[in-house]
Amino acid sequence: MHEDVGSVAVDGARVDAPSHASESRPSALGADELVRMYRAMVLTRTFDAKAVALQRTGRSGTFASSLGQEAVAVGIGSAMGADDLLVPSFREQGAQFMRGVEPAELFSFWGGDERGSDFAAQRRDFPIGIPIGTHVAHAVGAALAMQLRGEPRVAVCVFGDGATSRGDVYESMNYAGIRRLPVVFVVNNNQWAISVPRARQSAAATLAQKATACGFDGVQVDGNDVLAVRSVVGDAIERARRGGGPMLVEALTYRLADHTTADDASRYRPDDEVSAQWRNDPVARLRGRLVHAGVWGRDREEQLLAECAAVIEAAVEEYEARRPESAAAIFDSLYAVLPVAYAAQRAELIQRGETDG
Amino acid sequence: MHEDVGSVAVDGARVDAPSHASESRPSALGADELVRMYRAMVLTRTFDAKAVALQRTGRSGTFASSLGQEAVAVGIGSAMGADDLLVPSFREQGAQFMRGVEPAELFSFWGGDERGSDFAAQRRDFPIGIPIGTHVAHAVGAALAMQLRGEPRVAVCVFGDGATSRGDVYESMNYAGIRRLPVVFVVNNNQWAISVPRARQSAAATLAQKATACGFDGVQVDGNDVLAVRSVVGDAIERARRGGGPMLVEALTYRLADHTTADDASRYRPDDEVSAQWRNDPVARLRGRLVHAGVWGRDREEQLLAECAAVIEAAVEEYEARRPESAAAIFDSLYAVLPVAYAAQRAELIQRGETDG
Amino acid sequence: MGEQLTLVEAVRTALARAMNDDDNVVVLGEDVGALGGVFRATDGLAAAHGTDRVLDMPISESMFVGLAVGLSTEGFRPVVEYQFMGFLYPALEQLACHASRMRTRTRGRLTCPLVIRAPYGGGVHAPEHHSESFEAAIAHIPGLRVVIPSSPAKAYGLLLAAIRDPDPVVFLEPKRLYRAAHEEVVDDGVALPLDRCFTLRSGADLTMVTWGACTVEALAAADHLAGDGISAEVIDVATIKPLDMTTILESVRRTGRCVIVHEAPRSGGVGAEIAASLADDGLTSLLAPVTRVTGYDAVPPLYRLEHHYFPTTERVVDAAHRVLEYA
Amino acid sequence: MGEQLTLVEAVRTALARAMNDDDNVVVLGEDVGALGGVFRATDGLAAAHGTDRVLDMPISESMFVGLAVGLSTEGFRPVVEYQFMGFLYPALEQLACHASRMRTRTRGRLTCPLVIRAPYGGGVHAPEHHSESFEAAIAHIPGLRVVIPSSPAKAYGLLLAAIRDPDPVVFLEPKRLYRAAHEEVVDDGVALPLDRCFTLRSGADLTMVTWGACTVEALAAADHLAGDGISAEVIDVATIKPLDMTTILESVRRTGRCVIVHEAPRSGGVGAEIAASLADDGLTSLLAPVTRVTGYDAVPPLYRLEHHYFPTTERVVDAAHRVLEYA
Ligand SMILES: Cc1ncc(C[n+]2csc(CCOP(=O)(O)OP(=O)(O)O)c2C)c(N)n1
Ligand SMILES: Cc1ncc(C[n+]2csc(CCOP(=O)(O)OP(=O)(O)O)c2C)c(N)n1
Ligand SMILES: [Mg+2]
Ligand SMILES: [Mg+2]
Repeated sequence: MHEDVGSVAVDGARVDAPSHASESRPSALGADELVRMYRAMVLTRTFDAKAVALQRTGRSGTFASSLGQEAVAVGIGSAMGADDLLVPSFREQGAQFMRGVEPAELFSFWGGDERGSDFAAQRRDFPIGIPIGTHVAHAVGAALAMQLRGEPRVAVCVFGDGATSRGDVYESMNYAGIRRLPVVFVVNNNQWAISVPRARQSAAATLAQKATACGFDGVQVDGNDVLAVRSVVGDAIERARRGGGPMLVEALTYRLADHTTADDASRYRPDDEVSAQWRNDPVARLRGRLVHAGVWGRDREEQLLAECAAVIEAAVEEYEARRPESAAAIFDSLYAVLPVAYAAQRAELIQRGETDG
Repeated sequence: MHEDVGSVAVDGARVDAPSHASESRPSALGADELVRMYRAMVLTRTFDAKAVALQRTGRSGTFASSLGQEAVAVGIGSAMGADDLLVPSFREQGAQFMRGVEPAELFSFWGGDERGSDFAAQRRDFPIGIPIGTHVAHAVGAALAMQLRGEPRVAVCVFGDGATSRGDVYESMNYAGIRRLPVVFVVNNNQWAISVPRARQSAAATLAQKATACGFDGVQVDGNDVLAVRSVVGDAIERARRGGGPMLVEALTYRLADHTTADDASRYRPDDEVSAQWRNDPVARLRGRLVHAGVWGRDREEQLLAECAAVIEAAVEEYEARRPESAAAIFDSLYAVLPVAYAAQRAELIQRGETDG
Repeated sequence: MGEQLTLVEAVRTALARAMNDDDNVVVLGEDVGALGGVFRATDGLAAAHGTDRVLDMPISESMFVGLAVGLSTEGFRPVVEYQFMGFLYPALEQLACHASRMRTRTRGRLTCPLVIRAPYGGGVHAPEHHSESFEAAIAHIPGLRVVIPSSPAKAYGLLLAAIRDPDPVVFLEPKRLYRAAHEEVVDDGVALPLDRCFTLRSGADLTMVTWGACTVEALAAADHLAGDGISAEVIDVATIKPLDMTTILESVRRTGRCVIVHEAPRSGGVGAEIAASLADDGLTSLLAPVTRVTGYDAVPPLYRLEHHYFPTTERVVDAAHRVLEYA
Repeated sequence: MGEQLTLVEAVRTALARAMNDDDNVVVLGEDVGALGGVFRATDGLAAAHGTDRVLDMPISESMFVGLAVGLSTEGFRPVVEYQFMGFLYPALEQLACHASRMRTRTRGRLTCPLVIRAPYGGGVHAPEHHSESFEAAIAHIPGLRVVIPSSPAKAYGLLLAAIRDPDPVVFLEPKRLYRAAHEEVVDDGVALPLDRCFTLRSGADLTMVTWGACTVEALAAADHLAGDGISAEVIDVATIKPLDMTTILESVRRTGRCVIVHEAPRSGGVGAEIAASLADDGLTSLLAPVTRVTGYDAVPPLYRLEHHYFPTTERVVDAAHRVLEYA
C-alpha cells in the first residue's frame, strides 16, 4: 500500500525500508496546499529556533525542539479534519499550529504558564503531553466516545520511538484493536529517546510491527517526506473514519537537535551522524520539490522567512507582555467549585501574593 | 518447528491452529517418564479437587483450580531443569509440585498462611503471583541476573491469556528481547479471563504473535497435549540456555472449572461449551497414550488414584494440624531487622495476641 | 417506600439510576458486563443498557483509567470499576498526572468528570493483595475527591453525587460491608453532599472519627461504652478528601477527646491528617492525646492473622478508656 | 582529605564506591549509561564498569522496578534511577505489591535489597510533572524505607546505607539542591544510619522539623529568627520511614513549639504523621498549635507561579512567630 508515497506495510517481522519517495510520482495536491504545508514547516522551524533562544537567554524554561521532524507533525496536521482530535506528545507544534494553536500559547506553556494549554482557537485538542505514553489512552478513550456517539471523527495520537516501550501504550493500542476504534497512532521515530538509540529501545525490527500484537496493521513511512506522511496518515484517518479500525504509522525521521534544551547530545552520539542526517532535512526536501515544480524561488523563500520571523516575533511579544496570573490561579481551576476545605489556603495565597507581588 | 509435537510457529499475523498432535509420532521419552508426568497430572487434579472441597466447607479461602490445564503446568515442570527458575502465576501447581513445592504448602497459602510461600524444598522459585502480570518483570530480572553471571540457567514465567493485556507484561517481554535474556514466557491460554473470552482480550489473531512486538519468536502449542508442551517449552528453554534469547509459547487449553471458588461461570458461558471441552481433557489424553503403549491399565490407575488421594489427604492433615503463627509474625519478617519505630506496635500485637489467643 | 438493600445492592441501584438519568454515564471495568462484576455491583446493567454502555475491559489497569480520561474530556461520565483496591496502583499515574489536573492544567478548557470505584479493606478471607486500604495515598493527590460510604443509604447517595460531580472522584467501597447488613434505601435520586462528615451517633464524652467498615467497630464500641455510662460521639468522615474538619473540630471542642479508627497502616494514614489538624486548630480543646486505632505499620497479613491486624471493637474500647482516663 | 562536592556529585561518589565495593551492585534506569543520567548522577559509571553493570532502560517505568525485584531476589543489589519523581507512579504497584513485601510474604525466603533513586521537588524551572513530591504516599507503604538527604555529606552516607540495607529503600534526592552548594565529603565508605533524624541546629524556643530542600528555608528562617533573639532548633528528618519520632519528641519536649516544613501538599503529607504523633505522645509538651508550612493542596503550578506555592523562608518565619506568640 501507499507505494507511491514512500511507505511500506509492515507485516510481522519483515523489514523493508521505505523505498519509494513521493518525489517519484506527481502529487495530487495543488501548489497552494504544498505551499501551505511548506509554510507550516518553516513556521515550526522558526518557532523552535526562537524557543531555544528564549530558553538560552533565561526567558523560558526547558524546551523540546522538533528540528528535523517537521514533516511528521505537519504531515499529520495537514491530513486531519478540523473535527478530528489531536492528542499530541511534545514535538507536534507543527501539527498544533495547523490546528489553530497559537505560537504564543506554546511559548507560554514552555514558559511555565498553564494558560498556554488553554488554547483560544482550538478547544478540543489535548494539551502537550509530558509523561511519556500516558496520553495514548486518552486518544483511545476519545475515540471510544466518537464510536459510541457514531460521530465521523478520528483521534490521532502521536508519540515517540521511546514511548513504544511503555506498557500503557501497548494496553491502549490493544484496546483500540479490540473495538476497532477510530484512532490513528503515529510514532515519530526520530531514532533516539534522549540517549537511547532506537535499536536499544526494542528488538522489534520495526516499530510498525508492534501493531501485530494488537491485531491491526502497522505501516512505515518516510517521516522526512511530508507528502508521504500526509498521504499515509490521511489514508489511515479516512479508513478509521469509515469504521476500518485503528492503524499504527511509524514515521522514520531523525532528531537533529538535542533532546531538549537541557540535553547535550554530543555526550552520546557522534556529530557526523547528525551532519549526515541533515541531508534528509524535510524542509529542504519540500522546498526542492516546490522549486522543481516551478512554484518557488528565492523571493518567495525570503518573503516566507520574513513572514514567519515576524509572526514568531509577535508571538514572543505577546507571550512576554502577558501579565502573570495571580497566585489565586493555583486554586481557581483546581475544581469546578473550590471545596470550602481549601478556602483558607486560597485566602492565604492571595494575601501573600499581594505582599510579595 | 516442532511439527511432531503439536506446535506451530507463529510469524506475525499468520494464524495456524496447532495441527500435529504428539500422538502421531512415537515419543522419545521412556515409559517411566511418561508415568511420572501422568502421576503429576493426577496429583494436581486430586489437589485441586480437594482444595475446592476445603473452600466449600469453610476450611480454606478462595482457590483457583487448574482443572483441564494440568498439561500446561506439568509439561513446563517436566521440561525445566532443577536449577532453572519458575515464576508462576496461580494455576501452576502441577509445575510447582514437580519442582519440590509441597501440597501442604499450597494448601497453607490458599488457607491464608504466609508460610505456604516459604517452600521448604524449593528455595528459589517465586511464590504464587496474584496481581496479574506483575511477576513477569521478576522473571526477566532473574534472567538478567543469570545472564550477567553467565549461569546456564533459564527463567520460566507463566501467565494467562488475560495477562497478555497488561502493559507490564509487554514491557517485560520487550526488555527480554533487547538483551536476548534466557527466559521463556508461557501463556496458559485457557480461553477465559474470568468472564472475558480470549477474543475480547485482544484482536491479535494469536497471542503467540505478541512476541513480534518484542522482536522474538512466538509459538502456539496444544496445551492439552502434555508431551507437546514439554517438547516445545523444553526446546525453548534449551535454546535460551544456549544464548538464543527469549521465546513466547502460547499453550492452547481450556479452563474447565469456574475461575475460582468465588466464581460462577454459568453466568457468562454456556455449559455445553464446557462439556464439549471435556473431550480434550489432558489427563484422559495422556492416560490413553499410556494405555495404547501398553504401560497402563485399570490396576495401575486405581493404585495411582489411591496413592494421590493418600498424599493429598496427608497434606490436608499436615495443613490443618499446623498451629497458626503468633501475631508477632506480622512484624517478624517485615524487615531484616525491625526498625525501633515499630517495636511498640509489635509489643502491642504480642500483648493482645496473648489475650485473644 | 424504600427497599431494604445491602451496600452492594445500593451501589447497583445508584448506578442503574445514574445510567437511566444520563445517557453519558457509562460503566467500565473488568467483568462488569455479563458477569455483573466480581461482587455483582453491575449486575443487570449490561442487560438493561447493552455492552456499549457497560464495557468489559481487558486486564489493563493503567489503560482503562486513561480511557476514562479520554471519554470524560469528550463529554461522557465514565464510572470505572476496579476489582479490588490492590489492583488500583497502576491507575495512580493517570489519576495524579491527568484526571486530577486536566482542569487546572488547561485552565478549565478540558475537564474529567469520572468516578473510579473500588472495593477496599480486609475481612472477607480473600487472597493475597485483596485487603489493602491505601486511601491516604489517593487523598494526598490534589484535585481529586475521595469518598467512602459506610452504609447502603450512604453508598446510594454518595455514589450519585460522585457521578454527578464535575470533577474526578475516587469512590472506595468497604467490601466487608457489601453484604453485611440491609438498610432502607429510597431510590429517589437524591444525592448526599461530598464535602461533609456524618455524625452517626451523638455523644459528649469523646469523639470517635472513622469511615468505611470501621464504623461498625466504632459504633459497637460506643454501644459498649454506653453500658459503662460513657457517651461517645461517632463521626463517619465519608468524604476523606476534601476533609470536613469543621464537623470534627466542632465535636472535639465539645468532647475534648478523640479516637480515630481506620484499617490502613497507621503511619501516614488519613488518621494522621485528622490528628494533625487537631494538633493545630483544635489544640486548645484537647484534654487527652489524640489516639489512633489502626492497621499496624506492616503488610496486611493473609487471613489467618487478619484479626490481629485490623482494628477490633475491643481495641477501640481500650483506646477510648485510655483517652478517657487521661488526667 | 575530603573533597568539596555538590549533592549530585556526592550521589555519584557513593554510587561509584558501592560499585567498587560490591560486584552485586548494578545501576539501571533511563539514560544512566552513556549520558550519565539527565542530572549526571551516574556520570562515568558506565565507562568504569561497563554496560552490564550500568544498564540503560527502555521507557518502561513499571517494568524496571520489577526487573530490580528479580535481580535482587537472585542476589544482586540494583540501584534504580527514575528521571523525575513525577515518573515514579508506575513503580508504585511493584513497590507496594512486591518489593516491600517479598520478605514477609515468603517469610524470609526471598528478599529484595534494592534502591530506587529519584530526584524530587520543585524549584528548577522544569516542565510540567517535573516538580512533584509525593514521598508521603510511598512512606505509607509498609515494609519500605524512605530516605531523603539534605546535603552532599548526608547524600553520600545515606545512599551508601541504602545500598547496603537488606531491604528495599526509596531514596529521594531534592533536585533543587543538586548543585546548590558544596560540602566537604570524605569518601571513606562510612554510611549514615537509616533510622535517625539529624539535628542541624540546636535551639530552645521552637523546633522546626523538615527534610530535603526545605532544610534551606528552615535554616534561613532560624538565622533570621536568631536576629530577633529567638533560638530555633532545626531537625532534618532524613529518613521519613521509619520515622524517628524519638528525636522529634525529645526536642518538642524542650521547646514546646513545633513548625513542620515540607514541599508536598499539606493534606496527608509526612508532616501530618509527625503532627499526629505530637498530638498523641507529645501532647502534654505542646505550648502552641503544631503548624505546617507546606505546598498547598493544589497541583504544583508550572514555574511562573511556583514561588507562591512552595514554602519560603518568609512563610516559615511567619509561622514561627505565630507559634511563638501563641499564649
Ligand atoms: C513517563 C516518563 N518517563 C520519562 C520521561 C523523561 N523523558 C522525557 S522525553 C524522554 C524520551 C522520549 O523518547 P521518545 O519517545 O523517542 O520521544 P522523543 O523525545 O524522541 O520525541 C524521556 C525518557 C518522561 N517525560 N515521562
Ligand atoms: C492486576 C490484577 N487485576 C485484576 C485481578 C483479578 N483477577 C484475578 S484472575 C483474573 C483473570 C486472569 O485471567 P488470565 O490471565 O486469563 O488467567 P486465568 O485466570 O484464566 O488463569 C483477574 C482479572 C488480579 N488478580 N490482578
Ligand atoms: Mg525519539
Ligand atoms: Mg485465562
